[in-house]
Amino acid sequence: MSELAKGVRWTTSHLRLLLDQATRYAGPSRTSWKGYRGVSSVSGSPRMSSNSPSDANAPRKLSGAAVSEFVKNAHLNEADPKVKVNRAMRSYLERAQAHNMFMKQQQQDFEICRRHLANMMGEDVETFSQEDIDDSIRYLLPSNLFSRRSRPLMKPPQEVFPQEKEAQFGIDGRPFRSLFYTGLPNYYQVLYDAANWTRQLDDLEDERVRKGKVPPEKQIDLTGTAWKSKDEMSKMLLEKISDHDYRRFVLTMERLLRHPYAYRVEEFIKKYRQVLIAETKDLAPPVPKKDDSGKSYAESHATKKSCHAWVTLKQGTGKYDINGQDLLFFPRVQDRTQVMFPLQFLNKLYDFDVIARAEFGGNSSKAQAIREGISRCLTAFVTSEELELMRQAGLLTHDKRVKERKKYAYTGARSKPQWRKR
Amino acid sequence: MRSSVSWLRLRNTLTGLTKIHVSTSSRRWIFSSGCAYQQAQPNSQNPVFFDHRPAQLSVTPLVDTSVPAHLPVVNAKRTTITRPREHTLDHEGFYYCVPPEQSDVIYGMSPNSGAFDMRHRTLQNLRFQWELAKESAIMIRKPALEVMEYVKNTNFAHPVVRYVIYGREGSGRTCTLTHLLHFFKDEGFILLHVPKISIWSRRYKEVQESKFKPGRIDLPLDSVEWLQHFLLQNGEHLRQPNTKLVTHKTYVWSKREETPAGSPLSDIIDVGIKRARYANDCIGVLVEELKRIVSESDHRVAVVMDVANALFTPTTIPQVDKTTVPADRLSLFLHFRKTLKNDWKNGVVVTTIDRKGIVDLPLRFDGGGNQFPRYLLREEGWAVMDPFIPVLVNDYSDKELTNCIDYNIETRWLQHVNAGTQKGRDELKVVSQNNPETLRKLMSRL
Amino acid sequence: MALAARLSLFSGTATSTTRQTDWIRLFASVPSNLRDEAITEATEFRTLSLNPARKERRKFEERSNRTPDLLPPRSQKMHVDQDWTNVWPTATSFKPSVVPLPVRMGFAYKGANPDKYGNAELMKIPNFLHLTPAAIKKHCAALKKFCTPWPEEIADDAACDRYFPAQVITSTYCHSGTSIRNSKYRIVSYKVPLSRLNLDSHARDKFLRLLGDRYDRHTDQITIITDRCPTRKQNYEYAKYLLTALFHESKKTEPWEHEKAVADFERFKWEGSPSEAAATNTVKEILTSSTASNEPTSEDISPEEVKQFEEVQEYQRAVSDMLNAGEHQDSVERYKDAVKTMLRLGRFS
Amino acid sequence: MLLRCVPQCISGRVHHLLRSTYRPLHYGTACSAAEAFPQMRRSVTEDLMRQEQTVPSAEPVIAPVSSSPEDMLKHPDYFNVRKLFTTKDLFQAGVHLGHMEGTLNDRMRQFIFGKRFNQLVIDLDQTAEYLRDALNVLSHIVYRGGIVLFVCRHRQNGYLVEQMAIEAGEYSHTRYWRGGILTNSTAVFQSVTRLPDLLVFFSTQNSVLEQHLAVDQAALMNIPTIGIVDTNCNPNLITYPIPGNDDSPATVAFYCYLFKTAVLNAKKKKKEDDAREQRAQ
Repeated sequence: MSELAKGVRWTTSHLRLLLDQATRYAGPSRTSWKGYRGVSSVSGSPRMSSNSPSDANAPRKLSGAAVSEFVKNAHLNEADPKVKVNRAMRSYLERAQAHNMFMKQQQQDFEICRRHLANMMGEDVETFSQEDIDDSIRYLLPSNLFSRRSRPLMKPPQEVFPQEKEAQFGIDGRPFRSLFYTGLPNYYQVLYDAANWTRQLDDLEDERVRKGKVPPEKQIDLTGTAWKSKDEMSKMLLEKISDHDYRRFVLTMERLLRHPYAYRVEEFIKKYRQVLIAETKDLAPPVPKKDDSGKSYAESHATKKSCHAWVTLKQGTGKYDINGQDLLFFPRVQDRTQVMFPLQFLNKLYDFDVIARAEFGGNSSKAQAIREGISRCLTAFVTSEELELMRQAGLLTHDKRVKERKKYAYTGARSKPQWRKR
Repeated sequence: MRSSVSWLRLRNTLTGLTKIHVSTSSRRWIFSSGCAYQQAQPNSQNPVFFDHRPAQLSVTPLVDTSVPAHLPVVNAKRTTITRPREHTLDHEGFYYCVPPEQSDVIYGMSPNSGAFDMRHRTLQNLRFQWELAKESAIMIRKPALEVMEYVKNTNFAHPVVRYVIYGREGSGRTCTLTHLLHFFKDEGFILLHVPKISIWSRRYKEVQESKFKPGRIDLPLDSVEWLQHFLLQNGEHLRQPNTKLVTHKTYVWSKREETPAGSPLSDIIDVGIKRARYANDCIGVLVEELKRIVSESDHRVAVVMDVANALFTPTTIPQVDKTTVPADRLSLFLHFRKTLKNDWKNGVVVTTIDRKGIVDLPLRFDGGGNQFPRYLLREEGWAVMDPFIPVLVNDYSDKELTNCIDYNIETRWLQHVNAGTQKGRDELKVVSQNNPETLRKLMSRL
Repeated sequence: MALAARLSLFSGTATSTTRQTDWIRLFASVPSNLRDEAITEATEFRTLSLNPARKERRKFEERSNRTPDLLPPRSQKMHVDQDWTNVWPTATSFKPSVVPLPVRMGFAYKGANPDKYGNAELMKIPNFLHLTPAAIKKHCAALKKFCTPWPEEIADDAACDRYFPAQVITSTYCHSGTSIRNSKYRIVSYKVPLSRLNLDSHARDKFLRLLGDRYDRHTDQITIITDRCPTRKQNYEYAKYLLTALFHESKKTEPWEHEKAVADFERFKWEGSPSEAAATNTVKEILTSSTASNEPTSEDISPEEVKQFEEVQEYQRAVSDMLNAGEHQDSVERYKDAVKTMLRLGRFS
Repeated sequence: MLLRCVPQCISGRVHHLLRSTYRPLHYGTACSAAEAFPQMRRSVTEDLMRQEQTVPSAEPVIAPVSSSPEDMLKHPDYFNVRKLFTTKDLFQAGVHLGHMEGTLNDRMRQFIFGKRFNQLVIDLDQTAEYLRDALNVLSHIVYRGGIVLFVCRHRQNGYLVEQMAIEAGEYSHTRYWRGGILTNSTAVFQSVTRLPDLLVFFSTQNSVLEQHLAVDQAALMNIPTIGIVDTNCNPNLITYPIPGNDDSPATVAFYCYLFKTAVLNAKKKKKEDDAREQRAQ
């Protein structure tokens, strides 16, 4: 039981001591909460609005600016006997202190243990870095668990123990956010902002209509973007958002987007959009090699389901050698088409010879694995425009689907045994 | 989600020639009725495509008044030379038409001709193609020319030369035989033609114990069919008034039935056709007598046999002890094996070999596997046939492929929008890998 | 009321002493000296609480749930410059109190990952705490005196193969389970090149027939894999026994070996083959029919003479080649040419 | 029963003092609105005079310069809330418009002035009294640093209320009310949290048929409430009910203006008083 809980009377100096501890051990705060500003003007043009929730959306951690502000206040009010610390704040400060004490202890222990490990591995303590620690643990306690984060690890306490939430209220216990009691202040702030902008744009439109002006043909360029997904929003707002909440968010934002003057709030809208198409991955095209006759060729390996295909694409005249046969190795037309497609797509049907070995799996798997292998090899010979075309056609996308396992009591993965009511 | 869409999209190729779901509308035009195309009179609006064809040929080209606008007007390369003897390597890849009067006799494609059922079962694809195009067009290809060249240079005083036509699945062995059949008929050979041996080992009609030699198995109905086929092909030789094709001894079929020595072979055939019970023995007599007669006379016999290696492989005919009849107990097989030996003269033996339809060979859908003669003929076949001349049938060359596609476009068998374009041709070439049968299957649904 | 009670719990040390004595008084099993002392401090009435009030029950529960005082983990007393190989000399399962490392294993959706105390996962996996670099160095130093110098004759792999043609392959993987013994441990593969056995043609043929698919014709290696005995040593000896038995068995010639039929031949034999007869007869027939057309060659030409013809010789070579080496396009073409020549057919251009 | 125990919070103290100081309001003793209502031609001064009559113990309108907390509470109108509006303003804002007669909650019958075309009309004289009372309580609580939470579940007016709360520097909740915000706050907010000292309902209904959950829960937690109660609402659990129209945006905007002004005035007053006190020291 900490000293605080034993009913010791609180003094200002005592508080300051606590706060010193709290601020010293908490990591650097990434943002500063400026607190609630009281009255703010909403009138005026939309661009002048000061209701910006930008600060609200940043992540918040234990201690940080709120506490430092409090320290400042405490300093101001040091002589004031009337200074009252709310129970909520007091409880928060206790937690912060306990946490920081704990972290300090853990930090000291970790340092000793690092020295122990360096000694065990016969390394120099001073240069024994975190990478060395990880290597040593991997050697001393090898584990092949599939989940990497389940394997043994030895990390500094800052990475092991989760950081605690920063206080959401001031010294007097008054929350900083007007929407605090809704439980999702950040999320509802976004909705409020969107509604605010919509109203202000409506006013603007009315004003323009009165003056007989037509809205300009300007539109926000939203090509290639979409609303942030539910998870993205959750991560951004640091709040757990339900499906229903997310639908409401999208509805609200769409309504704002449909406004003829929506281009004036482009900055606000763009904040909640994400780029749809990921940038072209760093495809590592196989390096073309030269064979004895001076023809260049590329090799690759591709898989589909349980099938493995090893493909060599050589400059030639359009011959196929698949497991020692030509393309008629595949009795079905679809499979032959699959294999042919990448070359046909780039109009290079007669530019290359294909030598492929495909093992395991069925015909269709083999064909698709070879198709993927040919596409990969082709990347070594094509221009960047062609590469982009291939990517968009899905030729460079690996089909990672696999057979679903059979379940007990079922006749297949999902199909149920025949049953008739008696 | 994006990627799954692309997988779906890949089902269709660029030209859309090869795809899984084929709309029935493309077929409807062909199979709309038994007699699909009304013959149109050529006029200025509908010029005759093949106006280079000599007028004396009664084969009329297909000209349809309702030609879709998107179809290109293409003329396949043809030759008007209808005598196979005059075909040379210059005509390789060209089409020529068998004159109908010969075609009916040799191939008997009309349902009224005898043994239609057997030919229907063996030469189905060819029949469809000829019926729909209203002409018996055959592509002139190298293996047939090669065999013809050898036959032309053969000294018929020597023992018969055996030819084994081999090649991979669907490369056109049977089509080579059809060309050669015309050649032999044109040269005046008596045709001993077996359309496909393997139907007797798998798809026989009726089975009975042999009366002639106990333990042997007869196929009476199949034998009757074959005799009818033989009669159809060689009627002119057999029905000649002063024919030399006569028996040299008396054959007693039963107490009351016998064929005296010196009677024409057509009598034997008649006995077989009328009395199915004796049909098998009639074939045996026919083979023996023909071999004997032609060695001494100026008649020549061409033995043309498809899937000859089936003569040396087991059948699927069940026996009482739940085994199947081996090849050397099927009397039909034994009779026809005799024709393959080179103990006679004044003849020629042309056979093909095949993996398909062989009872104890695993069915391979990929068209692979060993296709070479020694492997398929096996020990027994090798002993009978050796030495023979293997003749390889290759897949289409690019020239032949182009002409084949042209012919199919010309006859409106191939109707796809992109079929005539270079991209479409390329796709057909790659997907079929120049294999004639695969190409035919591809085009049949486009 | 409840609040007051709660406050009194934390209101100072004086109350806690009385609390303890109150509690002790509840039970008769308390040592008598303590009980006496308690009685002296007590008020006049003592109540026998058969069904103690909730408050007192809770006190009891708190006491009973308290963890016993244990010695702190041994690792806390260790010096950071100690000799670890003495602390952990041999392979043993993970002990959290001895390992001075704050390792964690497993993961939690909330909070920190589970630590080493009472963590069964850490005990399941094998550890190499006894094989630290320092320990390995010690082992090597101890083993050094038993080592002999590498023989100079065996300079490279070729020399090694020459002097030691046999190759014994075993696997010594550790098994990640309750036992570190891997089931593959006892399996022995014995490899030796066939050419080093110095067999004659009969023995070689018989040896190969006995071996079946254990011979690789590309590398000329015999591979015998034995896994039927429970230990590696037994399997190794069994492999050696098998090789010896095969060797001696193949050198014998049994009476039934003379009953070999044509189908049992390894290679095609021209003499007496149907091909020979057919070729001879055909050529003879051709010659006979040619003589009919007034050519001087005789009918009584012998089969031996026919076989000496260049065409027939070429035919023989082509057939033997085709049947021995297997059919392929070239050999079939060669056969075709030979037959054409023999049958006097023209060349097709 | 709940009110019997003495609450420790600011609002509780204010609430109790006020309750004990003021005599209960005599419903119906206000001026006869029956005369005033149809015409509504009186001036502001007239209105003010009438109010002074109704509250005879009313002190001068100007607030005292300095007073102890006790004096402050005893003062009838320390924050001049009476001047904030007139009955006419109420009428013009449409506060008198009730619902159809069929939806009448029987407990609201006492506030009904009459009915027109089956629509109930609320007695604005009573409303004015209750509203002033409520504004006075609000001001006292705000003056002492209390937390005021404005609650409104009406979709159309939610934005107005939120905006007002932001401008007034107070708190609002116009969204779905998840259980436990008041009754289980430590778990909901994951730390010890200071609860609001006063709840102001712009509408006590959650939907047409259901009462807002926070009404019950505030009563459970002993948090005083001010609530606009329409003719279809139940005023029983509201500490300071204000009979009036709770639907129209114009009316809600009017309420917003009143509450906001009261809050800001109280805060301003506090600042002034503090400054004066410091100077005195």
